[in-house]
Amino acid sequence: MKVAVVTFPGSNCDRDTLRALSRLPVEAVPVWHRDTHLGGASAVILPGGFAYGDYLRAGALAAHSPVMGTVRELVNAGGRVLGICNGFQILTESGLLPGALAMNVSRRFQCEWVQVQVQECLPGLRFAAGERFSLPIANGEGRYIPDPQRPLGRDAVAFLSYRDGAGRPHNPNGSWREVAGVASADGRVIGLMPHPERASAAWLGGEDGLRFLRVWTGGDGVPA
Amino acid sequence: MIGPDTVGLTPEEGRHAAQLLGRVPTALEWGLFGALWSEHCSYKSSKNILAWLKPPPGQVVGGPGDNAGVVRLNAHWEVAFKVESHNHPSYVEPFHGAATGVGGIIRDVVAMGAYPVALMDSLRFGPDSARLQEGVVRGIGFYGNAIGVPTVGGELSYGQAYRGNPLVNVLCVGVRKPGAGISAGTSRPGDRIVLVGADTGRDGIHGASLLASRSFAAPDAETGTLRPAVQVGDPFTGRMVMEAMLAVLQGGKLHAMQDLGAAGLSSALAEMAGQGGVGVEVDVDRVPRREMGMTPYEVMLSETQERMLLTVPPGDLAEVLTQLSQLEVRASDIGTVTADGRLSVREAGAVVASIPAGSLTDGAPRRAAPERMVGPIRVPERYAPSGVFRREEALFVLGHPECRSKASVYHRYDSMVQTHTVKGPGDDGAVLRLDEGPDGLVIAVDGPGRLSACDAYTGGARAVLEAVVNVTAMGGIPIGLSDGLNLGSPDDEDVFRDFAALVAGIADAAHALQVPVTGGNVSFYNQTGSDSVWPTAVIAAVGRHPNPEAAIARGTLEASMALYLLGEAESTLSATVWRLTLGDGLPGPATAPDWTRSRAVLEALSRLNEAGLPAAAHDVADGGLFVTLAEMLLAQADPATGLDVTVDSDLPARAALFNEGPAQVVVAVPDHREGDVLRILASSGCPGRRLGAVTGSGALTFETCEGRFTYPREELRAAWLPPELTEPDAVLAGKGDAP
Amino acid sequence: MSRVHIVVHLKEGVRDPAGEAVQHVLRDMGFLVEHLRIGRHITLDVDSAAGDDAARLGREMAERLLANPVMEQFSVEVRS
Amino acid sequence: MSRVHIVVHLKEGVRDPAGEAVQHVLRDMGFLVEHLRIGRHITLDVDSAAGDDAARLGREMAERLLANPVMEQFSVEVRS
Ligand SMILES: Nc1ncnc2c1ncn2[C@@H]1O[C@H](COP(=O)(O)OP(=O)(O)O)[C@@H](O)[C@H]1O
Ligand SMILES: [Mg+2]
Repeated sequence: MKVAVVTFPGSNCDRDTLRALSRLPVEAVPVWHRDTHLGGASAVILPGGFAYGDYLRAGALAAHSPVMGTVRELVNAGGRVLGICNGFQILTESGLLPGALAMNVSRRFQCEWVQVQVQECLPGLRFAAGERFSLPIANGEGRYIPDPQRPLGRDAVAFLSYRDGAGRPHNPNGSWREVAGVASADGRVIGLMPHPERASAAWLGGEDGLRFLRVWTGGDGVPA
Repeated sequence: MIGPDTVGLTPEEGRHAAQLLGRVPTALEWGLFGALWSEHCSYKSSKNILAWLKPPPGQVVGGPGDNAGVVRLNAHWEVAFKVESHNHPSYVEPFHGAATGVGGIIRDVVAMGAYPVALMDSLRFGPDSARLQEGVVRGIGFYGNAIGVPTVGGELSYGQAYRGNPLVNVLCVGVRKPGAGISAGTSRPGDRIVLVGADTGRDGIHGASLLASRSFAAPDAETGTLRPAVQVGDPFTGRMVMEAMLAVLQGGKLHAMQDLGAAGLSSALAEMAGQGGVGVEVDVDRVPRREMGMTPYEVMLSETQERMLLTVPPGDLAEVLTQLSQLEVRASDIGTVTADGRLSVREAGAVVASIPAGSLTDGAPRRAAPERMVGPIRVPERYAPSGVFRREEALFVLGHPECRSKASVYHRYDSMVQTHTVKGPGDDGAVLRLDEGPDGLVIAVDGPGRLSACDAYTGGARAVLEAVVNVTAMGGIPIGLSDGLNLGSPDDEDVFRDFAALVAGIADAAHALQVPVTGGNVSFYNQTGSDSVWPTAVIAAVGRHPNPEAAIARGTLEASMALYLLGEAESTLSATVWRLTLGDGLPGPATAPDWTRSRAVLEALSRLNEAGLPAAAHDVADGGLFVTLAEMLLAQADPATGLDVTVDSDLPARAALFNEGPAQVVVAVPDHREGDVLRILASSGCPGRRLGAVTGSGALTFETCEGRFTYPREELRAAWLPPELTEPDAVLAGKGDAP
Repeated sequence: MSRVHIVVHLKEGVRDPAGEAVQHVLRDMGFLVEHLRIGRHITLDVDSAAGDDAARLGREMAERLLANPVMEQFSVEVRS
Repeated sequence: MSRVHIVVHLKEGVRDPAGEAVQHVLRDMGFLVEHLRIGRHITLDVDSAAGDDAARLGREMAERLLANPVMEQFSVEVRS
């Protein structure tokens, strides 16, 4: 499998994501936001960071980058896209996922470890309902707000939700229904606020993120 | 009329400048002399004293004098790092002042050709500065988080002395491949000079020469009149420029690189020329502007952020400009490197300034260094406070602003971006794993201003010792130091003497511990009226970690482990946090380090590390042994973990629990290795003893000569975690927070 | 040249944490304010002689970029 | 109840990186805009019958909290 990782001006988790992918049996290629081809990749990651400084609204300016047209075409052709943190914001801003991400109710940037749980299985991917991942978040605008015109449950689902250590619902930032990630119903477009690439080695604090990426790239969820 | 007085020069300096030129300087030339001969740019008061810090030959790759110091980590990496202050701008505008401080030190590291991998920030505020602190913390997060360099630690401390003079010091650490470096002084005549980054506006003109080189006599009125336009931090452009500079450097076409900081183009060009023994000639008309009608004076002195300078051989200019434009950063060819050794400025074809570059840099007037002095060293009294220890005192110390958890601050910084962070904020220092080679980096900053309150020499020495102990406790082998020095007005004889003593203390400590000082920063005029800050040395220590993936820090404690104290408790409570809880704001003198004993402790610690013995290690600092052990306990995931220790029975309970004597470290080691521990202590000549054991009681228990005291984990936690902040932290000032 | 002012606010019903905090501080300071909301005020110049035209452009920019219809509403005003 | 609108903008000459970035993208999208600046628009209600009074309160709040005098300027408008 070949995965493209897009660098927007101001992305800062692009290299981290490439490095995490290098620990999986996939080929990963970097792509610049002005590129209009994805180097033959069948899946693409929009990484975390502050594209265009998150000026105006997080993800709003990057949603107009030339590469986003190509990403849309890829999805229409059956490819997959994963938006991580800023990438998730870019996906909602460009309408590829419903809803919006607003300022955390704490009014603060929050960098900490959280637990998330899979709420819905997605076609074609071996995420198990109820499966949990321990992952870092690092964002100031991570509060999910649903779109009344495109409610979740139709063409898109509340894929991941925040949980506390004991598996009870937990809400670090005021997200609607503890939503931590959203996916299109067909599983082709996924966005999540936590950073799987930051949990890709034991010495980084855990490997759940690597497991997440392994499942997303078509593998299974069995720990390596 | 522009003359010596309007640019901050004394009449005597004015005469000297005119003499150097052999004529009356033009308006622009006055501006250049004023900026470059300012305290902030020229180090005129400090340079001769800073010479005491010069490292012995061979210990550093690049020492003081460059944009950042450089030491060798191993065959794969060199480390560039430096501490810089942004105190005055942060007082005037906390959010952008702090943000631009972060941006500025990052560019210094980039200018050495190193990729920035970590930041730490050291902050000092008055006791009731919630709003100022909020602005500064927000500003640091705003810039560091967005530019994508993790903030892996720092310090937050308070004191009456910082009330009108907050300190904001930032450390940036970068790595580069050996041989891949660059510096400011390697241009060749004929090279083109390229200005990269943001368009120039009227930002911060005179920031360096006036704002940071004077006292705040009447802060509001004065800062109000001295400030044309506040510098705004733009981490987005900052990141674009940083990435672009390091990318073009890889192409191998660049001759020299220099960041634009204080005094903007004028200082950057003078440095390039002065250090390289060449001349520079720029055409101000070719500098892209943000505003209409800017004079050459304004263009040359603007402190607009997010700009860098390059020099390129003319044949490679087109290629470099093309690459920069593909990377979507602005770049303009603004002039030529010449052989005449002068800094010349042209406007509309005419030369409007031409000054021998060396006279702007090395030629700046300098204050003579006093005798290298170490005293008077004030010795603290032996244990004095009378009365018996009350158990609540310990909770009071643990919850004191100096000791309590700083998590509510550091959780607002991205400490994980770049995915190198093995140990981040919340430990004695940070450990980073690098992509290549076996070794990791250990980083710590310490600036115990309180220990300088009575005696700057001791304070400087203790700051170095504490930073080195922290690096060693994290498993590192110290390889370099950088120092940020923050004082009042050097025109005040007492302050100047403190400065000399502070530097002497640092120099002696660096010598005693065999770690080179590679650079740093001096910030004077942290003074309002006669209120001056404590002479505060913020010391950054960088170390090599031979096994970063296994870094231990506070570790995981198990009931099969014993606790040892390396070093010796002392009997005074002078200069401790316990002393501060008396509430008079006077810490009293601190104990100067005993170097023989300090070296023995460090030696024992590193040999324990080499033998892989410690399962956890934590030094004794703010709050004494009590706080050290409470923090170790609270860091445990398992709520059942307990610690049961017996303190030095020769000391009153209070002294035993709260003394902050130098060079004490607690380590936890599997019980069955006791023999190995004692052997290493003995052969290192390190005093030390078994303190007690890890238990399953879920509590911290002390056996003292005044009885046995037990603190359940929940009680400790409640004292240590600050109350949820409800102060006006939603101040609108500053951007990046409106949705 | 026409100067266009575009004001963007969170929709009624979307929580505005910054606004809430500021209102709280103002009340602490003795200002009895209510319903405080913080939005963005964007000013820009467009090269359009006719005011109508400028307003149309302003709306278009707001719809396509400056406001997010999921959580925000906007208004446009032109002054020449 | 009077509704007070407080508009806070960066002073002339103070760099507005967010405004620059937005203008850049709008131009990429084909909108030829200039001098784009982003400020804050704060709306709030005060319990004051007289408009004058509300305006005075608005100015006071702006001076004391809502605007940062070091780098921002503001204007106040009251609609009842
Ligand atoms: N306290 C100090 N200790 C050691 N070196 C210092 C100290 N202060 C300044 N220096 C050195 O003096 C030089 C000039 O410092 P500075 O003007 O702060 O550099 P820059 O303008 O690049 O930020 C640097 O090489 C710096 O390392
Ligand atoms: Mg520099």
